[in-house]
Amino acid sequence: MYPLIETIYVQAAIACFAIFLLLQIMFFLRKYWIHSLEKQYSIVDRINALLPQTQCGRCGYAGCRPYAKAMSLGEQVNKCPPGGESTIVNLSLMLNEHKKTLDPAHGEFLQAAVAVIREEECIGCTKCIQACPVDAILGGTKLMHTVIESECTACDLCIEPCPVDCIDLIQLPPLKPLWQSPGTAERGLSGRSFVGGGSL
Amino acid sequence: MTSYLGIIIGAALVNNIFLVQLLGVSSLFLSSNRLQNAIELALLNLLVLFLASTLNLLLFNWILEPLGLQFLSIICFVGISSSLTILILESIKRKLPISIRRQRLAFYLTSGNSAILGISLMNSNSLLSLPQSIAYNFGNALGFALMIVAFAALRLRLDCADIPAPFRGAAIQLISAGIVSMCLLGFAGLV
Amino acid sequence: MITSSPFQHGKQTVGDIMSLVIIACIPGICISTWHFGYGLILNILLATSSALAFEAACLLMRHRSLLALKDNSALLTAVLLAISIPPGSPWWLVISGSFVAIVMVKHIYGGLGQNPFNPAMVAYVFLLLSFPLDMTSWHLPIALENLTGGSAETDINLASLSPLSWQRLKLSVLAALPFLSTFYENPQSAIGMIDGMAMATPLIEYKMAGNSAILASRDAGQDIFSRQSGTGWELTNLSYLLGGLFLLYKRIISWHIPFSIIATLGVISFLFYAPNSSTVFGTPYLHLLGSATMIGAFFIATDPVSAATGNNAKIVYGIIIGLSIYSIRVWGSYLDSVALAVLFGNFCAPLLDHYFRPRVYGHGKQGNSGSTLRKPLLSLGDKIES
Amino acid sequence: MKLMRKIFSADKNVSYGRTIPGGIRPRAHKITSLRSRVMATPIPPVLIIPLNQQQGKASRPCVKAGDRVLKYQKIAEAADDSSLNIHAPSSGVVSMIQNHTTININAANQLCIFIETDGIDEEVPIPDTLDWRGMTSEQLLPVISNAGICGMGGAGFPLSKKIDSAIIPDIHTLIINAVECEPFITADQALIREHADEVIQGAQILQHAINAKRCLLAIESDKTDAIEALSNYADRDSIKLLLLDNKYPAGGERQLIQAATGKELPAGHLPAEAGIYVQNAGTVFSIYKAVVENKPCISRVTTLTGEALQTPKNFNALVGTQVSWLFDLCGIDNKTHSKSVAGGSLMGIELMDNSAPISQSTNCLIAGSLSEFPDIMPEQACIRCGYCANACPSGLLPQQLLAYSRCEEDELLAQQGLFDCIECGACSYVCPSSIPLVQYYRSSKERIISARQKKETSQAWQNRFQYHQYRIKKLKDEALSRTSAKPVIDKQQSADDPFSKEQAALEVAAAVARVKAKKGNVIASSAATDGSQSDGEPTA
Repeated sequence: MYPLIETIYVQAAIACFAIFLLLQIMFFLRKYWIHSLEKQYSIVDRINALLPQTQCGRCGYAGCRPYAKAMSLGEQVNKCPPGGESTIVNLSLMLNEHKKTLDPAHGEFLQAAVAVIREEECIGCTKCIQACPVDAILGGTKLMHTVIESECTACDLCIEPCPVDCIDLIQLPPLKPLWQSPGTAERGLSGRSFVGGGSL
Repeated sequence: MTSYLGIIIGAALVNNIFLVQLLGVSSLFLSSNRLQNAIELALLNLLVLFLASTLNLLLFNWILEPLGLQFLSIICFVGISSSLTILILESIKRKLPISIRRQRLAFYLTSGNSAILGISLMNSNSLLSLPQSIAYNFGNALGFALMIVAFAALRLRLDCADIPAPFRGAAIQLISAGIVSMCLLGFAGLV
Repeated sequence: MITSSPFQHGKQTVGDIMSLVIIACIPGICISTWHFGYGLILNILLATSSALAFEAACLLMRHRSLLALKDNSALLTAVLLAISIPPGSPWWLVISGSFVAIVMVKHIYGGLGQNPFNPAMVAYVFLLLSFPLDMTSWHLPIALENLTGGSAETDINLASLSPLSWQRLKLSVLAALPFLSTFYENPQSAIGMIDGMAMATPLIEYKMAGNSAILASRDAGQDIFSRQSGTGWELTNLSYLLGGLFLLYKRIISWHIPFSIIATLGVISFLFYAPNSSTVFGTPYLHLLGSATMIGAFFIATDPVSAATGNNAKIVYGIIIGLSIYSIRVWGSYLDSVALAVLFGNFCAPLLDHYFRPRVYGHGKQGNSGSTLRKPLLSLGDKIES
Repeated sequence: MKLMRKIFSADKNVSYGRTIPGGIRPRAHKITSLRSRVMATPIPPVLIIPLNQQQGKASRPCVKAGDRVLKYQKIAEAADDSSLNIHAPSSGVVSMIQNHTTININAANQLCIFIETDGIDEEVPIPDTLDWRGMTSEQLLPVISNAGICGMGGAGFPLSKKIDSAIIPDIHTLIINAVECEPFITADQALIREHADEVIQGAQILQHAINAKRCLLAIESDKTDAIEALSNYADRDSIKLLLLDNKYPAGGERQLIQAATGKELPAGHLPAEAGIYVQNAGTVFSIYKAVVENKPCISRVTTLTGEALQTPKNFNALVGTQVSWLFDLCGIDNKTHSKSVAGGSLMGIELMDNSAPISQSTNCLIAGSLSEFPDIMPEQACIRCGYCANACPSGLLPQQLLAYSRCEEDELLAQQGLFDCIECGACSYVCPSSIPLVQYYRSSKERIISARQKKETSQAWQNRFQYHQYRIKKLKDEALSRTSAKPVIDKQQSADDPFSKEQAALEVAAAVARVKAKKGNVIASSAATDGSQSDGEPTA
């Protein structure tokens, strides 16, 4: 009935055209796609909830939320030293990426710690107060400063600005659990190793 | 009425699109092992599969066949199913859970398409009447959705199992799928 | 590391449970041996020895302690597999079955307790699909048929030969290990009596020959205690029922699964049964006692590893299996439905576990009544004041 | 049970509890320690009194090392309503106050007051007895609270806190828990057998104090001697006996409520919120002593039992007596002794160090032989037999919890009701694979709770960070507007009061502004770009 169209070349041409049309549709929709992505607070929030919130800026971003936002747009998940390994695992599970080791450019895993000001040496310069991202340091000009221990995130940001180096980061003893699990199965992660998410 | 029921059960269980016809198998292994997410995904797939294959069916029956353009069916099916899938997914994207929002989305799209294409092609060759074919489509979509949910529950058990390293992941799931398809083979002849 | 309470423990171990189930199988095994000869015993011997060997090999390969052999689970799997394979099957059928059961279904999934499917039944279905002829030709093992070059022509009067006679033992050994026949002086004479080993279930005969055959045999006055082909199954089933009741009495299994399977099957076959119509579905009697229903309900479906857990889930699990047994038997094209139905039930079990959880104390209908009082506390669990 | 029904069938004051779902019937091991009467121990040479005997905060010591204390003298006072007043159990000299290992699992090594006794047992003058029937509950409750009593059932919930939560006016039922379903423990049974009237009076006092309409005394139906003692007691019109089937966790608070009323306590609620108040028989006895004799709680009835002891019996032991000293008193055979357990065999705590002192919540000490506490069998694979689910009194599926606990599926664990687990150990008891299920659950609970705490902390940090950003932005804006509008006046004003808060804030703001202007600080600039999301509203 349509001998011309039945030839393979014409079919291929039609196929190309169809694919072109399809791409057009996708590009058309992409506008909405990006638009919706920007408005998806919940993604950023949920990624943010996995971060340790030390606000230390070791990842290169100013605080945890900006890093979460960057991750939602494709940033690597292995840039958070204070979170420890569990943070990276959780992030890669949520974002469906391969499990990675910590990026050494951003430091090493840190133990729980707290900053302490050696009060006799403090000159009251307020530089650490300005540096503290969570307002955990008290004190006025020319007055001695002190760290509110319960609010300190051990972010390390106050140590550099101190002109007399009177702030120490004291490591807290690791919390030892009272009850130890007799055995833990190594997780199969069955669903994940097949395509590995990131490969797509 | 019984014939429709038979067609639906036959398509959903006996000739299950995943396990007996092996179409779109990969999305079986990709879905989350959280049942809640799996159910959302299953419903989504049910919708997409049913709508797209029915649209393809109507296209074939009302346009392609009268015009004698059957040889264009594959291209048309692919075009319709992918655009429809994209449309549906885009329209309900905001409501999707995060686990299936990111990269996986693309994969579902394609795997869904292979299932849709399979169903549509089978429809175009079948002897069923139009309403029967729609029932067949629904049965297939239902089977697809059921298997996603059941496999999510199964995978939850496998995730906690102490499986030897070489068999972890896809291997054990393929073995499980093989065993399940063996048992679904038992229903052969039912319809 | 602090060891947590309790410090007092019950005495029952996994090995005890498994061996009790095996003990409960014994009456059934005895009865069917009495009926059909030594084939079953040979099956069991072959299956258990090979299963234990496979289990030991797997444990060694996975660097696990061989003490795990003491839990008797491989033994039980092998016994159940041997019971379901037709007696008089060749050795390679039994051994490949136990290979599938132990290696491919049990250890690949991580060993005891991790397999979502019943090993014995997967092995059975595997054999059924791979060697359909061997697995369904209950009347005449193929190996022997090939040996005689066709059907058994020298048919000797079966009734004259007791199933437990020496002759039959020789025959069974020959059927299981066909290569032995090369040492046999006169295979022809031995093989003449093969038909006596038949053990096809009445349901299968029924399905193959239609209603008339079984009715005719019943009219001919063969009662259920007859040691003839096809009719000894009632007694065998009753003995498995006895074993199942023993397990219930010992509280090894709970009543939920067997009860719901048997009830579902009984009810549905009663509803569909139409004595005088041309479309025949089989009597409830035939469905319950004519095939492998009892062993399926009490021994196979109740395998705790692959069954649903939780009492509500167990009941639904049993109903699914009962429905599947009936529909495969009546409308499906496979003859033996219990294995397939149990596998289907196993496949549904994780889902059932999730949706039919028992109500937790203080939650649900009673718990909700006062829940507006206060946000649920995060408590470390109330200690017992005893 | 049948026999008991026959005996008490005509008795209006006896009712029968419902059988709880699940549960086990383990071997009781109770007969040996019930053969002899309850004895008061001699005064031990040294008393080590832990400052934290309960679930809560440690008390503050109010004596110093070297002080001489008299019996009943207050040596530590409650820090808040979750801690107790502690009184000296005997007269002597406080030798030191330092850390010592104790039985309390939450504070294994804690501050203790060491008293070297002088054997005189000199008492502080005791005020006259009170007429509790004439007192209102507002007058009675402080008396009870000040006596330093904590729940003697084993968990050690401080009584003052329990009573505080009980002053909700709609408490209708008081249940005295003398069920004692756990193996080995006979302290309450022995106490009731020999001091039935005191226990009953104590219950009446408590009932009077909390204005409960009815009072039930729950006891297992096979404890005939105790039931007889109770029924011999004439004045028990207000108190009904509740006989329970002897099944193991029937004495758990929630299970007891279920057995008594047929209703379940909603998850996450205290019994008091449901109008029910549960108190242990030993506690009630202490209340009697505190109110009628006006003596604070310094001792408790403790069962000493186990095959390694030659004369197992119940002692009225002083709080602070060392376990090893008590064991020696009963003639311990070190050859057969394999494991010491404080509490019953199903919920107790293994004692690593027998020098630990007993506390108010120590109801039982077991010097077990190898036949009583056999070595832990190696854990085998779970075959999902479901015996644990049948034994679980809370209706959980322990086998599922185990699987999720092993692969650390915390979300599913919480969803499946891990926090409804009462850790009774019935599942571990019946497990044919000898899996230490309770240990799995405890470690999972601990892990989940610490994860939640971590999350809360990080949430707090995040809020502070957001507030910090908000504050800096605001200050910057203000500083900018001020410097542009009237900078001179500002400076003059600020010079007036150099130490005011405002001044400090301003200087900080100025510094921040300077720094930003200079370097274009990374933090500030990206905070500004991110401002649209996080700076919207301060949350801290």
